Amino acid sequence: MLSIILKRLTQSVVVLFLVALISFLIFRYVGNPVDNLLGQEATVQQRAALEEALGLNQPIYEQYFDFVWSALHFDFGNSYRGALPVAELISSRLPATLELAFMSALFAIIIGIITGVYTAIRRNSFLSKFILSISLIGVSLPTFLIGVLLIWLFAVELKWLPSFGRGETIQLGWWSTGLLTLSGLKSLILPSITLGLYQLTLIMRLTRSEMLEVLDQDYVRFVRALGLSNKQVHFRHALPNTLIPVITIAGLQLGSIVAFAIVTETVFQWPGVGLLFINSVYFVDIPVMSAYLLLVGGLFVIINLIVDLLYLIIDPRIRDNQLIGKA
Amino acid sequence: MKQPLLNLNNISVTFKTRRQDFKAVEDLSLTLKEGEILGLVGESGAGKSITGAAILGLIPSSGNLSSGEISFKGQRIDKDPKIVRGSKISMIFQDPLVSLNPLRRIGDQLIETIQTHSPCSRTEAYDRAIKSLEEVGIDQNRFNAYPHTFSGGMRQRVVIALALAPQPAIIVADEPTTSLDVSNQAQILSLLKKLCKEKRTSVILITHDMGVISQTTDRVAVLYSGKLVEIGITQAVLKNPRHAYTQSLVRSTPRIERGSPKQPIHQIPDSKSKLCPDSKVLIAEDLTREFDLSPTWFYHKFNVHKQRRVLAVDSVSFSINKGETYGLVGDSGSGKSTIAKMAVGLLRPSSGQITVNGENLNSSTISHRQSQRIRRRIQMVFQSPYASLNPRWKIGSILAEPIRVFGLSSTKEEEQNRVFELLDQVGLSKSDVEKYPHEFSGGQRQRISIARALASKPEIIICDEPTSALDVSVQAQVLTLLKELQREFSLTYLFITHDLAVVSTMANKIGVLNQGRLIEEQSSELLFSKPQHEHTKMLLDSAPKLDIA
Amino acid sequence: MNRFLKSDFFYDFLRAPIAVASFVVVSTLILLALLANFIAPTNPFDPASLNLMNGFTAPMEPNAFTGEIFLMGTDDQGRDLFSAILFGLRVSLFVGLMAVLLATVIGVFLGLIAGYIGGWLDSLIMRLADIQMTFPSILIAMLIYGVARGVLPPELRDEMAITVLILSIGLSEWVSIARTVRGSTLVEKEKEYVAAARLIGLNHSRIMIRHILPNVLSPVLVIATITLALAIIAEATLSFLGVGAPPTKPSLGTLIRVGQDFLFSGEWWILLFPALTLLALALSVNLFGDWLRDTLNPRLK
Amino acid sequence: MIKKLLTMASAVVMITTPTFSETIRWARAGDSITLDPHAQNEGPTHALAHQMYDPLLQRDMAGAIIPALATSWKALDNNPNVWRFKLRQGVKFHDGADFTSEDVVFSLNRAMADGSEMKELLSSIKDIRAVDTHTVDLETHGANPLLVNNLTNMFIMDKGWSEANNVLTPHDVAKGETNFATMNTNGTGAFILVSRSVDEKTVLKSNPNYWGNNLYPTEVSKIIYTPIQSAATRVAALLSGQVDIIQDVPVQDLDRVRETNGLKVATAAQNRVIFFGLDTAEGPTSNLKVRQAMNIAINREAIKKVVMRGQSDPTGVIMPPFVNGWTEKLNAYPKYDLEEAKKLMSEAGYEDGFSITLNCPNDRYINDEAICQSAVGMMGQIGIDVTLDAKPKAQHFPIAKGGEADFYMLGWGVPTFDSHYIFNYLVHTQTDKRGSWNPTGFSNSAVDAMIVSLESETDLGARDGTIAKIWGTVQDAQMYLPIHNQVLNWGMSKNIKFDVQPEDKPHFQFLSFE
Repeated sequence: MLSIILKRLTQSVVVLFLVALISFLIFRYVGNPVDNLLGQEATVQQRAALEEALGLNQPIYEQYFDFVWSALHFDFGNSYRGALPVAELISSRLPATLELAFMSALFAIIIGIITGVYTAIRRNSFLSKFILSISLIGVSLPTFLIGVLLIWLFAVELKWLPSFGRGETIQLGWWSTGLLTLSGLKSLILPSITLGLYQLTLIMRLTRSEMLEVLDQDYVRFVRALGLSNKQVHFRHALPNTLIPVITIAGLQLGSIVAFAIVTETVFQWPGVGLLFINSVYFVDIPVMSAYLLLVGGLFVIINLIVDLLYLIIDPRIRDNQLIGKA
Repeated sequence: MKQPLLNLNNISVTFKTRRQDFKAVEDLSLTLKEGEILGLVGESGAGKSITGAAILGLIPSSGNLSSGEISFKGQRIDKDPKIVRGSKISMIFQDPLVSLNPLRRIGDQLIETIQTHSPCSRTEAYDRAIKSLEEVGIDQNRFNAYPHTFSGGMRQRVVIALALAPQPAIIVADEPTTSLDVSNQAQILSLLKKLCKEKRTSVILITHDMGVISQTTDRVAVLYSGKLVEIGITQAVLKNPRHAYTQSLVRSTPRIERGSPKQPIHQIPDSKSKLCPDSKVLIAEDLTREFDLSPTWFYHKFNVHKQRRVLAVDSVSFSINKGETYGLVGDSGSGKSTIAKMAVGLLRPSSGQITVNGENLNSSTISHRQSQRIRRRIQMVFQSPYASLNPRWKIGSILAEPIRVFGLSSTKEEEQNRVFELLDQVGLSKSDVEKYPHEFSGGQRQRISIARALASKPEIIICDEPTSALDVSVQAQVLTLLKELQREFSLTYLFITHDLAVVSTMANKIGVLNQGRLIEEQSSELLFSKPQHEHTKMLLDSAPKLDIA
Repeated sequence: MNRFLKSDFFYDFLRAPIAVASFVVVSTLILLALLANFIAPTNPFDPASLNLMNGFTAPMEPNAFTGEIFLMGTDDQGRDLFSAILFGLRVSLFVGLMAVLLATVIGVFLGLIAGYIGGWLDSLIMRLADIQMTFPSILIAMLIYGVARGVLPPELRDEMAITVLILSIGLSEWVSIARTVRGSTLVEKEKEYVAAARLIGLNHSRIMIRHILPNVLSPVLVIATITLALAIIAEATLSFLGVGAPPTKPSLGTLIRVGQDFLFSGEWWILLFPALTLLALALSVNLFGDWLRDTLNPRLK
Repeated sequence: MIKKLLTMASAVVMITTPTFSETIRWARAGDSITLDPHAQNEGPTHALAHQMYDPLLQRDMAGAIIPALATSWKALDNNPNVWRFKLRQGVKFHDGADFTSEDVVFSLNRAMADGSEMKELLSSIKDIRAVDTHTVDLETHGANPLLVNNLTNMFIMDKGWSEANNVLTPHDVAKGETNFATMNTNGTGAFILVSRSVDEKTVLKSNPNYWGNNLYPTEVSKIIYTPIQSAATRVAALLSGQVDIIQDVPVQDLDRVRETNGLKVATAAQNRVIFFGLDTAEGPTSNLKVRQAMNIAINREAIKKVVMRGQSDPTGVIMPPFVNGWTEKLNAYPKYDLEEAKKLMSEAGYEDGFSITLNCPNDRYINDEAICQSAVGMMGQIGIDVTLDAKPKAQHFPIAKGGEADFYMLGWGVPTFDSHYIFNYLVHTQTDKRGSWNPTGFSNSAVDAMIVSLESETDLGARDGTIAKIWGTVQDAQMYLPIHNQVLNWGMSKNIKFDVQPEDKPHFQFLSFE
């Protein structure tokens, strides 16, 4: 038990270091910071001075460790625009993205599992076939188009829901939440759907196939033979076993949701880190770019870790080191 | 007379397959009396399991009960089998390892089952659960344990406890012991028998093993390709089977003859005459193999927690003379297969060595040419007729590969002819070279893998459970084939099996393995007449015997 | 071939209307893309051939100034939408297929190695996969694009855009394939036919390629199909973010990006036709992949 | 960040003030780059600054110059080189500090410091003197009759505040510098900064002590300014009534907005000209014939009709009609003539054309990318193979300015309404004081001299003569290919009474409700 956690932790650290390396390289080599800070016409002395100042003349590995070290202190330097320290900038934008990601994940997981289970149990009913086909449309159109169409329908034509932004937000310390105001919640609906649709389809199909597989297992047939009601069979025996793999994927998805939020946030002018990243790309705001990468990497690793720990809680076999090294 | 407990009246089960429907069970009629144990015997595909499933209405979704009716105490149940499931009729499946929900404590599963059928307080259910666990001989302090913490035999006990918990009138046991070791098998069968006699519970015992039938059942029904060919009192049927199929079934079942060293069936008389005692072709000297079960390389590197090591093979020594068949018997996990792997160089011994004509395949100094020379001499026939042939390869290329690798043919047609020759030797036709494995039956596939083993003209062939996955009739044919080949090419066999009966018909000399140790080595006559070691005796006793008194 | 026609696979295919339909749609679209030069009335990639006055011509209506008529109308640059869609389809398909090819090659290779050799190499590759998962295609694309933009001269940018798309999508989709291949390799390598191959002394690479590889490919086929749809969508998304195909050589995605600007203003066709084409393509690929999965995975049949 | 978490734990819940009916929700494509009023000379940046800072004098919504912090100004009779400004009494900065002449002296000097983008506007100034607490003298090198025109975006900061927060000089955006003033303000303007988060939302509240409170409507009590990059989303926001006014309605959506009830579109010719710049120093474009060919190969009508939906005013000179020096004749653009263009190309020895990259912004001007795309087509027709490289403005401007580009798009507004402003930036040889936006390599010492002379020419007649002369050379040199003057389209809700300001800079104190 402990050993697994240890193992996962060490792995996570390794991953994080590599992610840090990548974002460091970007920081260092995508558009040389010196050229960014000084104009082309800068003199050699100026360049040298600046390199000195930025510590760019040190051996590369030292620079890397400096980078990691300051990253550990949430110090990513200053954004080239907006004056703020990057950490501050990101932490001010993070709530928006996290709330969006959370809501769309919730939407995707709940609906996904329900429909998935339904289509598995009633696998031959017309409705499930219908759901299955429809759900594919969700993954057959680019997110931004879905977003724009939703805006067009619900904001412009029907005027039911806001077309952009977070609406009224409430400050809880540094965390600004849109979950506590009506307009905030209303503004969440369209982006969450846009962002969650893809994951929804994914989770639904996964749940379905896993459920079908589990329903095929001997132990399910056995409890049937023992005369347990369908309800018991499906929900007390089949479902838990189904959910294990679903949780992993869903968890991993959550990580990528944050990254995929980039598109949704651009479409809905959602003031989150995704929008921040896009603009930092447009403005070649490298500190923000690399910090964002670290953030996404970090989030992903953490989520990964949580999923693994969830495993331990749910599955007794893993608790007793039965199946280690799952793919 | 009073009406039977269960009555199957002309039932047929039809499955939809791609091209056409096929009847897995056809116009089958059976009756089950109260408290009796009825055996359903037949080979794979005979429809015995389907019949069992049909009784509880658990036929896989692609099939259905196309005609006939099933009634329990005169009441139709085939329309709505739910009313009897568990409460009146319960079922036991073949593989205990997958019959229990891995995420639920066995106690919960018991209580759930009990409460489903007899509404009672949890404490009440708890007491009954404890009781039923005790009945099957499981300590009540395991009540909250998860299934994966039990051994196969113990799990099957739990399964039985679960099946009996609602006190059903009938239990359908589908191959309940096939996946267990002989020792466990005997215990489970007697336990099942005992409990059912106590509780006056009738049993439908589905099995392919005539031994099990003869030892456990009161009556036996013989199925052949979905039809009932014979039914009657077990002893009577076994003594003078009327139907031709039953006769072949009884005949081809290998038996262990204790006492008088009589020639087992199909024994080729002169197969032992060629023995020349001093020419030892395969020699194992304190062969030892240790396995490290600690999960991943990560642990080796950082020793996060104690490494789990097991001795699979513990200083085993034996030798095989040219032309002889040496049988290795033992339960699963006794190390038989590990020895086989080391013999052909698929595994390296942790210590000790195994040599072929004095050459050690596992020695680190050996060159590729040398090792190839040894490999050519020693080949292997595997257990699974399905996994041992690459499904994507045509038979032709499967057989040609060793010929090419060992450079045994200079030209294409030479190779081609050799392949035909091999096919002919194992009784297959030339035309089969163009076919793929899935187009053959289990027996034929085993023939193919024998042909593959022969391709390099080896001197030694290691047979690892070559027939354990086959039906008895087929098994007999394959065994006979092996014998004929042995005589024809004066082959040496290392014959590995868990089935004492089979080994008794094959081997001249037998070694008994238990937990990696070679506990007894005897000529087959002696071993079966006067076994020395306790474990050997136990094995002999618990092996299901087809005794026709 | 004959064997294929007799196979259960083909038998099932003929009896799955959705599969047949989607297959037909996909192959038609591919054909159209390939024959674009011959079918398309104009070459939308040649800016010199465009007449700006033809801009915003509605489908099958004569243009107010030039009187020309276009099957699907024109976009804001006077580009014949029908031709633009055909050529855009070609770009999208090319990007998609290449990306999938790249992903498959990487995925199969790494998966096979990881599964067969195992040990630390396995762990390494799997961690690599984790890291990969950290950066979805969008991010990778923007990064590669950022780098490339820095190093490459602008003349190469158009070609670069496509290469970047292929690289970024391919590099981000290999994981799922690698995981699957690894999984099935772990199963296959324990099978006895592998042992049989080993005890006639075959070396590992040969066993991996000749024996195991053919047996782990069918799930790859499924994933590759799904990935194709994914890649095509990803391409569209990236174009939306401005790191996709350039507006002078538009892909379906670029056309949609442009079209959505005219969603409110009544020039519906500029968005509708490219969007429908993309939908048809991706949806059919998905449906087909879906059917493949169910067919090649007998457990679910 | 750790600290934040801690504070969060012990946080008091505070709710952002609810919106009143007088709240104006204002959206446009781009955000202001910085709040430092001197660091950038760019439309959106000044537009926001105007709400919080005041210049000495400003343009009203019609474009006429009116007093702001200065109540009167005139050149001294005895010395035409000195302009005297009488400052408004009793004005207070947002932080309560009094507005005095030394603030003016400080601010103007600050605007001339390194890193300032406003310095060209003040290049003629020699000295700034405080006469008394509410009088300031500006001395120029030679008389500058039009000096005041350069001051309409020259914002006045509080000296004390600037010293206290160490923002004595503007931060150089190009170098990625920032300072306290980039996120904080202390002006005398009609609105006070409440909160700002870049690219997200900037909230302003009305200034109770605003000096203009009884001069102007000042009905707006609160401004919520949101940049919305995606055009579709921006229009959707207006159509769905989530914002009250958007500055840049995509031309294709004008009708839709007009037809939506509760909404209206206000239109006005903008004081901004859109054009292409060419490298005259090297490459094919250094050949005059090539530049002329390119000029007549541009089909300006087509661009107006199709790309701009009629919402533009094609021109033949890089000067909006508002500007002193503008004439019908200059404005007349050459006939679109492919044959002639091809002929010129072959005369120049490029009958098989050549390849060139067109650098173009994609988020700055109205349909900028679309215009460039059509240009690619038009150039293609005379054999020039153009690679379009469209980028966000932040990436485009350094290139356009830095002289790396051979062929680039630029738009130019003329806040001074005088040709000199154009010459000083776009025509004068590129030096550190002048010609900062002239990367074309065009350099003519005679012209440079004339440009400088404009600053001190008091005889307006003679001055206009010089202007005409310079325009002559510019038109002949053909280093710029004019396209059109932009037309501004503001979409807003019907109940707003607000004129479109020709500089595209709304001054919300002028806004009133119906």
